[in-house]
Amino acid sequence: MKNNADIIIIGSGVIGNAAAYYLAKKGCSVIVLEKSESIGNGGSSRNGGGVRQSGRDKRELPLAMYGIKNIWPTLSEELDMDVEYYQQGNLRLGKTEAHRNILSGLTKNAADGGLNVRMIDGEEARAICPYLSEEVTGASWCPTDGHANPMLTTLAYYRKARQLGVRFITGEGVQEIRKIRGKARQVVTQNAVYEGETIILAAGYESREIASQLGIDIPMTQALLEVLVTEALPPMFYQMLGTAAADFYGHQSTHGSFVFGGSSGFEGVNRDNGTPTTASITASCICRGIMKYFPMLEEAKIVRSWAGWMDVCADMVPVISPVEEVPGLIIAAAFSGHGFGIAPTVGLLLSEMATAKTTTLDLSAFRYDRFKAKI
Amino acid sequence: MRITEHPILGESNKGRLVTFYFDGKPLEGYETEPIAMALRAAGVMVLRHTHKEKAPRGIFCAIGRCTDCVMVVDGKANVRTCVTPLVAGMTVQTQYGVGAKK
Amino acid sequence: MMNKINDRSRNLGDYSVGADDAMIICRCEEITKGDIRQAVHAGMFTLTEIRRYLRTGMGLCQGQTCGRLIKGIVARELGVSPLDLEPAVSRAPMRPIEMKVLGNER
Amino acid sequence: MKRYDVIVVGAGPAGLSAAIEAAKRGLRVIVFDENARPGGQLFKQIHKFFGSKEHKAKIRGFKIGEDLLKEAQTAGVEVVLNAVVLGLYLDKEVVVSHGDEVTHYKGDAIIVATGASENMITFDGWTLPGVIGAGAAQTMMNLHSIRPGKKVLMLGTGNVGLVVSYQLLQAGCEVVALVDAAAKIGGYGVHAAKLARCGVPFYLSHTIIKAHGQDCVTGVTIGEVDSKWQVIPGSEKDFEVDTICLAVGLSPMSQLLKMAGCEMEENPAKGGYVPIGNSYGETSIPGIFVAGDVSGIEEASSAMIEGRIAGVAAAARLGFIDKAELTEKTWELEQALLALRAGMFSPENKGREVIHTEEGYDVSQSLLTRGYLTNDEVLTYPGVTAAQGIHAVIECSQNIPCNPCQDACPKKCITIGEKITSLPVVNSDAQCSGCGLCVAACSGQSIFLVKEDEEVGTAMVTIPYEFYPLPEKGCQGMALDRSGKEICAAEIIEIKNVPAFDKTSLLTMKVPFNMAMKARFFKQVQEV
Repeated sequence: MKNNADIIIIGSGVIGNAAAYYLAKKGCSVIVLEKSESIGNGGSSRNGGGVRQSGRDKRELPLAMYGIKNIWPTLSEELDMDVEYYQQGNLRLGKTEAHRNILSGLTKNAADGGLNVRMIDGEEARAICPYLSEEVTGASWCPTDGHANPMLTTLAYYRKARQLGVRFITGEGVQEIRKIRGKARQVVTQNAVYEGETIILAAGYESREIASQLGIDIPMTQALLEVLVTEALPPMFYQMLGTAAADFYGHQSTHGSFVFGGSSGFEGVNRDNGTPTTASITASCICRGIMKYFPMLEEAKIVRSWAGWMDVCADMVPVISPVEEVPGLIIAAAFSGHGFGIAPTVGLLLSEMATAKTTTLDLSAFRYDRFKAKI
Repeated sequence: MRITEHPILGESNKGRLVTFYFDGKPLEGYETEPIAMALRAAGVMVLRHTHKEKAPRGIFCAIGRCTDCVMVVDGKANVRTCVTPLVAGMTVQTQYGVGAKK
Repeated sequence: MMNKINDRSRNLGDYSVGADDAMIICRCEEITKGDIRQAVHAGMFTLTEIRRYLRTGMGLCQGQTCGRLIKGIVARELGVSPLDLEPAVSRAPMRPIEMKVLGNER
Repeated sequence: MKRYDVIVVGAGPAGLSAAIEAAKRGLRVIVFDENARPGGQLFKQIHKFFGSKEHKAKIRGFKIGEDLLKEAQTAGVEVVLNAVVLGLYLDKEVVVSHGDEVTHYKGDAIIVATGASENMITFDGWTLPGVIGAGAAQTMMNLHSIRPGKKVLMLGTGNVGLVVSYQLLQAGCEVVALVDAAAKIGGYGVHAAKLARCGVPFYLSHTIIKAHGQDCVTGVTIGEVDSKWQVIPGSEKDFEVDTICLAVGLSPMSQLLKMAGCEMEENPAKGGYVPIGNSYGETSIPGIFVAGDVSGIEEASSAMIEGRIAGVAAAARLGFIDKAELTEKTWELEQALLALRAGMFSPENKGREVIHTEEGYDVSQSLLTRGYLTNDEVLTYPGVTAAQGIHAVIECSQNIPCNPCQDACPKKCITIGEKITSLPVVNSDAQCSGCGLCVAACSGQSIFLVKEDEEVGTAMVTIPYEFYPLPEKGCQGMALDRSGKEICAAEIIEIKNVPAFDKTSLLTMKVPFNMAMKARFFKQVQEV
């Protein structure tokens, strides 16, 4: 089999797979290299599935809005697979005045960016989602937000791209991107050397190590987050939920189970044992968080919990950028835990970036060289 | 179905017979024996019907691993009846999908 | 060396309907043998991918019963030994546990 | 956070044994078990164990369980029941749910002894109520005194399938057939023989095609398979049953170890996915040990020894004993383990066809396919002699690790020797007193007393009997041969049941002289 293609993508997460799909649709030949044995084994399969515009950094907002308007509603149809997308709104919940202040600030930012989002009181929140506790005294409400199944979305892009002829190779850890005559061209793994006109580096936190060999550093770190899932329950509500206190986020899935993410406060300093592993204290902490908002879920049984590393950028928004210093290289990394919802848009824009001079949306806010010392 | 006298284990001594309710009907079982055992002794084979195929299921592993014997017990769904002790007056319902029949 | 599971473009041949495709394999989530075989043909080559794609082993019992059966089916469909397939990861909690109990730490 | 020197997960034979050895050496030990009763599978094992004295041979499993519990209590082991270990986390921490709360524990050593889970096999109708695991049948009968069904078909002829089938008979169920896709019976011949002489048929090279029934099992169709495991058309046979029992092997329940990050391997010889460990059971994570089925599927007897080794090794790791004591103690235990792992059924013989015994006797093909020795074959083994007067006839034809018969005989009639897998030899010069201790001691129930009286034309045959109701003295019935076929009328002339026999009754039946070497079971004739 040939190891040459128009585009080599490093990383088979939802970003890499979406880019592969849109490129293949344009007729490009694509090879995707994945270090893990399984496709999409990083944060793409381990997140809470939010497809939100509200609560985003204003630089990210156009990407989120574009996807929710143009891609998500028809994605299942396009990929020929149900990605369990629900557009029934996002409630970001608050219990105290301090919470409501946080929410108001976020709401104002988003509304300024043209998003339909507003503050509502506890009563109205309970009218939308009757299961909320009385402790909820306010919320931000964005009716066009929603959620989807991240595992299925990641695999649906993979499946469709594979059908279109994209070559995926797993267990293929990249050692080096090599420049040939001043241009990024070769991707070296322990097994082979792959060659492409353009190389898209979308390998999460590990992108940092690979890019640094070319003298490019993306200032990011990583954090270990956890998600838990309940037994299947009768259908209750399909809003996406979050909180001002960031004690949990999540939704009920098509399957009936609730998927809840959350934190213990130690995410940035967590360890693993070689594979992302849950900490002994986090799941309990998330449960306590949830029960304060949904007391009626206290008897729901947790059947599983998992952890995943996220790549956290110094300024909490991603790098989505061609690298002028290394022609032929495009970086899409450091999504900082909110990459899933914008992944279809980013995949589409990456396909444009790799094949044309201009992109549908302006991506200058996501340049790789935007980082400056503070004084 | 109860074994009252066994050549190796001798006479069975299971304590107090109590009444519980299976889909509204009163049945008897021994206090603290697993719910599924009391039902089996009463001749009940079907403990739940599945969500997708509406297929009947009953005891399969009997040690709380396979979760096939889950029923609605005192209003709670997905209770593993093979490892949940019987209590006098308990209400036990056949589970349909993820809950009791409406 | 690249193994048979890594190259996702490997030609598995056409999917042919099996006589026992309707057989339930994952008892909790009611996933059939045919579902699993088709998933392999759709490119799901690892037990982890199968699980995420179909929810096999993601039900109440968390794969206690079906894990080994699925491994056999996937291996056969891929034409590899079951020994070549890494089992899906194990996750806490080992048994279903109510949120109010898990949240009640001592 | 609670701290212990050693945390043991699982209070089965391996876990309790590990806890005992560690606690005896001064370590603070806590054992968690998710079940309401400790002992793991031991309390479902109502048969007498194999092995030798050090392996607790001829003691019934549940009794061994009771003894282990007492030993654990004396040693100061804390056993917490209904306690589910939810996870094994970094730094040897476990989170345990118990009652309505979860508690965090850290151990300087962790011994995981979680045992095994049952393998399953699929066929049309396998999800119907009435299709159950063999373990479920055991749990229902022996823990909860519930018959799993009236008429049962067993799939699987490994020791679990054989032992559970016999237990089903003891519980008063009818076992209509034992079925196995393999061409040979997988478990001990003596276990198969116990079933065959009760009239249970074996169908080797057969598989289940379909379980019938709408809401629950009402019948089953089996069929013969060819060398490619395909059903041979026309070979189908139907049985009316209400229960189908699956005994198709066990897999190590190693999820906690995988979660902890121990190096794992898929090891067919060990029955599945197991942690890679050293000879003490220590995994790739120092201080995390494994013992029993979770480290590789074997019998409860070996699980207990592995547990003891892990317990001693944990004591050594934590500095409670020195290297010399570790070496000395584990050497003894390893010898005991080696003795159990020898013979025709040893792990290294797994999947291999053994044609001759270690002594050079032919292994009976009839035993391997039909569950019984033929009349001619019986006479070829060294436990069978044509002695005058009362004497023991030992129908033991495979090298299995077991020697209680040798110790049982006060007259030294029976010799096995140092190697416990050797076939027992009956010494025809020694004088048998007819005490019957060997009959009751034989875990395989393969020893009979025979006394032939040519002049009168009758013979007395004493058989081990573990069923209810016991026939009464003077009871008339039929004698059955090794295949379960009625061969002649028989009268019970003596019933012996003394505490030393441990619930195995000895029935002596009078049969015609020429039936002495054929009559091996007694069936009461139903009164009209």
